Amino acid sequence: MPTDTKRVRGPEVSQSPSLFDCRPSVVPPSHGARADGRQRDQVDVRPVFVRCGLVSQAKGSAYIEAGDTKLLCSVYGPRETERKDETDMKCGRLTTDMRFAPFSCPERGSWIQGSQDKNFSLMLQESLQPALCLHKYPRSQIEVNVMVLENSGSVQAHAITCASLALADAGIEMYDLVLGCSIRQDGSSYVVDPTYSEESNWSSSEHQGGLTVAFLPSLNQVSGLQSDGEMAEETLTAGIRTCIEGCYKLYPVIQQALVKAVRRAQPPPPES
Amino acid sequence: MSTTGGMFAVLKEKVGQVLVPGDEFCFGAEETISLSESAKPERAVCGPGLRRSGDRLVVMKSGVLRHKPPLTFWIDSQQKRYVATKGETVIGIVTARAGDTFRVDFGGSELASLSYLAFEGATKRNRPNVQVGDLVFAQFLIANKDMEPELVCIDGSGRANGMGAFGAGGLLIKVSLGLVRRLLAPNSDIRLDLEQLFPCELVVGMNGRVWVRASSVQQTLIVANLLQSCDTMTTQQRQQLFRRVQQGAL
Amino acid sequence: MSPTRLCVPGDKLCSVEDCILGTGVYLRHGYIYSSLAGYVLKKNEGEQLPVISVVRETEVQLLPDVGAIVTCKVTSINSRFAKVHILYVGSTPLKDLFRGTIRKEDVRATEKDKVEMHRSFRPGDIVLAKVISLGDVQSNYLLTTAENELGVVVAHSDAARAQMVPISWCEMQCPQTHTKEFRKVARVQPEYLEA
Amino acid sequence: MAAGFKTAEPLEYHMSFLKENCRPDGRELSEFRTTTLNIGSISTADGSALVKLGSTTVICGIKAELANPTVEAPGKGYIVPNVDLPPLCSSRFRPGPPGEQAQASSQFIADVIESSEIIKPEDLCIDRGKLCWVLYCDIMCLDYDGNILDACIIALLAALKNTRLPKVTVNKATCKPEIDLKERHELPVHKHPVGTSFCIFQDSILIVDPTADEESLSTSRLSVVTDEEERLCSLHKPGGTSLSAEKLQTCINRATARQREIQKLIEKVLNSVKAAQ
Amino acid sequence: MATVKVSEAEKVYILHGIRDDLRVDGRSCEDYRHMEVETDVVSNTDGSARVSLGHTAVLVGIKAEIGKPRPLVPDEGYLEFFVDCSANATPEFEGRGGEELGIELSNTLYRVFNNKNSIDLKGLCISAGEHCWVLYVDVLLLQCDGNLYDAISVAIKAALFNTKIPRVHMSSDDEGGKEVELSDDPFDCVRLSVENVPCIVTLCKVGHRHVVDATLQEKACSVASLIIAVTHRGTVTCVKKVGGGSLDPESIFEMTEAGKRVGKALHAPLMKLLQQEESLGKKREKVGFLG
Amino acid sequence: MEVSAPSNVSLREFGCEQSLLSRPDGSASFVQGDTSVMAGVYGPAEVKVSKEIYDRATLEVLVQPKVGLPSVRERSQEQCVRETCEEALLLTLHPRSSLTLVLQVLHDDGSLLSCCLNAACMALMDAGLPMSCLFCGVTCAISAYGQIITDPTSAQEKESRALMTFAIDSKERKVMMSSTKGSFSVHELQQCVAVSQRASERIFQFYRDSVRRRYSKSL
Repeated sequence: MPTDTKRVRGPEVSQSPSLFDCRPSVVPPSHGARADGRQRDQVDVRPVFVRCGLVSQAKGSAYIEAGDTKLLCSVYGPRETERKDETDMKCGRLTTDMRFAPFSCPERGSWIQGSQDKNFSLMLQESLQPALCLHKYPRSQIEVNVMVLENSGSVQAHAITCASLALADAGIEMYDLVLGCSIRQDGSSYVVDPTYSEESNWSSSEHQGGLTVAFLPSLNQVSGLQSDGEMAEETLTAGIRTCIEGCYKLYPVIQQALVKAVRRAQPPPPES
Repeated sequence: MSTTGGMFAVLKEKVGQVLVPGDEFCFGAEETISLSESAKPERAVCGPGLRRSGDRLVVMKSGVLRHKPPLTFWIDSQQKRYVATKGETVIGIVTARAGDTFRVDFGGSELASLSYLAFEGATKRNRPNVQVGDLVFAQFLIANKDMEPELVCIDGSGRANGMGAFGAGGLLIKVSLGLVRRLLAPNSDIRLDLEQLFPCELVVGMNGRVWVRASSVQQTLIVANLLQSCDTMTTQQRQQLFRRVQQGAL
Repeated sequence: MSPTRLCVPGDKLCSVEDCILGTGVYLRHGYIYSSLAGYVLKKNEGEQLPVISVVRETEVQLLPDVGAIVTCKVTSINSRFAKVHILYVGSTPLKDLFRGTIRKEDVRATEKDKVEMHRSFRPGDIVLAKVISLGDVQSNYLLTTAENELGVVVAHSDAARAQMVPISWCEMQCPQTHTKEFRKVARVQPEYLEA
Repeated sequence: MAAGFKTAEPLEYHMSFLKENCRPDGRELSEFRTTTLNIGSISTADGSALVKLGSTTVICGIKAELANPTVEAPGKGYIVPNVDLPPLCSSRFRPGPPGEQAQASSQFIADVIESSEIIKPEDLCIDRGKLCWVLYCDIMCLDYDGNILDACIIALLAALKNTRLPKVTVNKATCKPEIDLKERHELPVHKHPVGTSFCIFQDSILIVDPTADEESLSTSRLSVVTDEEERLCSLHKPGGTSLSAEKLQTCINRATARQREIQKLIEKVLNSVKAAQ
Repeated sequence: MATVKVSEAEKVYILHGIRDDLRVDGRSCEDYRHMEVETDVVSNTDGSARVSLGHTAVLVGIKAEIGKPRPLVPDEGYLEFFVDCSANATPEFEGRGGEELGIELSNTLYRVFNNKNSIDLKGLCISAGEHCWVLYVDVLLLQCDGNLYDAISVAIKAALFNTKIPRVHMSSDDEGGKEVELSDDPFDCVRLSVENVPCIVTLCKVGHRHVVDATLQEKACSVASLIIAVTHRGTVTCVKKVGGGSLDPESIFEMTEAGKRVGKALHAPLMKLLQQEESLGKKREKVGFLG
Repeated sequence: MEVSAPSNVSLREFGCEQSLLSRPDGSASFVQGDTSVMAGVYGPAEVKVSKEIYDRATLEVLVQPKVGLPSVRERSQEQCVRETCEEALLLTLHPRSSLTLVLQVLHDDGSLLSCCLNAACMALMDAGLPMSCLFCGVTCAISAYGQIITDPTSAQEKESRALMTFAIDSKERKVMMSSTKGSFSVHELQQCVAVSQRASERIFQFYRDSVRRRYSKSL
């Protein structure tokens, strides 16, 4: 790897202390109650805390906290498109950038964006785009930046929710909000909105998998879908239904946060 | 602080001396200075390298202070990069055509434009025979910091007056801007020395580009090399060199 | 329906038979939905049906559109056109940079072939202009000042950097040195003065 | 009127306020914006702090890793500070590797750490010549409204005060470290450097804690870092308009007062965090 | 990704055809175009395959190299994917365009293989924590005519089938250190079990229906596609929505169901073909590199 | 410990040559003892659209270390040199153009930043760019015994407990740039500034002599 000359450099190699942990690592149980007390095989999402308009410099922004997962999203634009082509003349462009703070995961991450981050950014873009009225923004681009401050699982799903909130806060015209939800399939049981350790520690049984869905609640459309691991087709469809249900659980919280942000920004207009 | 009238005396005293940026001269109440050429006799004209700041005259380039009676002062500096000035003639290279103009590189910070119509006898139908890559000798019609410079190959009365595209042959060399000014000065000693050596055609652009053509390629090269070495030599050294060339020693 | 109803994008507002579409809303399968987070506003404008819109704190004119009056700053000029940065659309400031071009032929309405750019604009001038086209892939927004009300509104003199006073439709004067400079001066209308 | 003036002629707009000894946001020339502090909110970091200076928001997370010390300094660990200005925090920053400002800020923080001896690299040594700690101090701006240097130093200092390193023992038989992630100890913080930044307008008007707009319109910037013993740890003025000795003294006096305020604030927040646990 | 311009009239024509289960090239909605598979086409790799599907052509080469196992899974080897979008395939790949698609495709491949059963990763381990086999799967797009995912997955399965990994022995030297020794005999090698390697089926939503193996024209009429990686047993190892549109939940369920059906059916003939080709050995008729 | 300022400022032997490179529009080498820096200036030249400033020239400064690639440290030095030059140059006289200053470190034996500043000033002058004043760099080290050493060598820098570099302008001898290492008292700072101001007199005289030598041929 070429040396990074644009940052203060440390030693060539350093290792995470967790590799030398003298205590045996605790594998979360694959049955019974979950580590944080939530219920298995039920649409038991973590309560979320959301807030709009925290970034003063951005056109719109949102912060979401679900358990220990913390994300911040800011929206800039519409601004002049940097690379222009024919389609930009009629339709705006949506760009997304999702990054992890180096201290956001149990293992320290690099400053340099890996291909994994690009994967997250791409799914974010494909999940948000169907909800945006991009034809209203010719010749311009709308930029969505997501920063993961702490990764305690289901970051992709929460990033989608957070970004759609920030877009609405920015006053970008949208057909609908976009909500995200993840589940983790573990053998015959599943957990909704998994934590980091539930995502990374697999018990040895067959049929393990993860699924993330982005959903437009008012239009009843799935704008993003991604899974990995192994799942029977029936499990997968059941999982999609569960995720949609999870999104509906989130919906009132997000609506209220947005309504609150509008009210805070401005008193109601006089009745005409 | 110098006394009234003494200010110009101080300035005149410094003529021929080397000044550096930040050196200042204070004006008295009666002394005025004009930035325009059309100065009244009692007003001082502020030439290149000098700038007026309130009641002071400030040096902004290093070089030798020069004076031309009655009251024109400027700094003679050995600068390599040319900055376009209205009315000056330069040698440029045509780099592109854009619409009905040529884009001309004259060694400044941006390309100058040169209209198809700014050649002697050119009309919308009768376009001048100038190709990309050709050299042109042209004059600045517009040159100020706010605008893209514009060149023309005609004078005020529509005549070429020596300007236009160069024909084949000849050699373009680059010399310092200081040398160019010495070459163009009336009764330039370098020019006189060269004339004595052998006959040659010399076109001098204010932008430090000189076009040379002598009777043979060999002679052209000798003239070019002599000119380029003039920059770093004293008068005696130069005369000595020219003598040796004349004697066929080089 | 309460007059101060709030909505978020995707909220179903009413049937298309009840209202006419205003701003911040869209039509889908015969119903009007909100496309913004804001207040729902119904206005009766003498028509049979009220106009329904969703409004936010700022006018959502986010982009310069054809026909819009924009305030811009001249950044560079050459003999064919002036380049500008668009600062305002109407009276709404733009947060991001948009570039525009005023071509020589769009400077004024009469004697178009006699226009000289440096006698019309200088870098740093604040100019009122109208958008005539969004331009194509290569070009920027195309603007015009070929109306009496359009042109330079604020300019600083070359000599003293003082703000100049318009003295005719084509000249401005420095209050300190009294030197005159040429500009395509706008006849300022009160409604744009605040910009 | 005001909004129009602000965008079209921003410098004139600011000067019209400064001439009246006040600023567009209502502050006096020597007044800081409200400073708020949140310590230890990131559980994945070994120490963390979030600082808000008006709208400017900066987060610092500290991660400790193990490495071999260098041959030249066998008894020292590493402190690796980096400042990131992601496109998230302002439209002035583009995606990609850090720009000049981020790089210069990183170097400035590195210099402050070294000059102030906030942490002694010797304290990070575990086994001389064999094993030491690397403290990665990653500082990220989340909302850029000027004066990030001051915010970065506060975030760094508070995060270091919050840092708990796990217990390490080197197994004599295998020569491999054994770590107990549950048993942690505090890091000795020797000094409490605090920065105070100024901007100079039109050669003479001095303002403290500039916003992003003020920074970009000013003719010079100056940062003074002092510790609790009133010693200067940095006098950083990267050029711009020159400054007289008297003005410089004014800046230093303001900086020492600020240091006391911030040290108190950090202690207060740390105590409330401890009380909550 | 490579795109074509389709006029409104063409769109309507294609849409109506698909509604009636009749596509422009005569196929029905769940039919593939003509597919050709050829293995062992590149000599300096440990396994290779070339697949063409309509005018889409991909080449996959696999190199097995000895590396260090990942710290978190010391007893397993691993796979690395790299997709090269050659500018030959379509001019749009020139510059950054190809790079972005390449990252997208390889990221998807990682997801498809991110499970315990596709490849026996434990079998790739040589000595736990020290040495393991790393399979570098290099995909080269030769020509783009739609449906890249399906063609790539078939080519990878074929190339893995064709891969021969040299047998290794662990020997200890005098000082107790361990060394890896490769077998000298070029025929002494291990083969991989590809039984559980999934194939990708891309379902393209056109109008109210979906089609398998869409051409570029059909793709231009669609707002979104679903890719589904299915094993021979019908287990799904990855689903992903691609494209800028959205899908309603019911059609997703229809599409996954169809994907499973089509994907499952793909495996048996493919395996048969591969085994047939293998049995021919050196005698088989070479079609040629770009045949 | 109280610092003691030397009664007369001692600087190492200085050397400077202007116009020694043919490609740049202005160049200079500056030598302070064994520390030596080569500076080249390009411009006013065409500016990239993204970097264009409508009412002034864009200045870029690049510091190239003796070996290896420039790192974060060089970026910080570049910022200090650039903002100092921007103040001295009359950039509004060349709007929408670019100026590039390249500083190549030839050898570092202490006081590197001040040598960079001095080389930069001589090169800008050589390029004939309009300037409102000159500037010079002075480095002061406070030794472990509390002595102020001007223009220290690398060895002296290493032993020092504080190190300060200032850029001083030629008009009023005020501080344009300041960059420090180590901790010090306010009094020590004042002493160092005073010493640097005195040192600057000698450096500006040296500048003047060097320029005079350069123009000796055309006098």
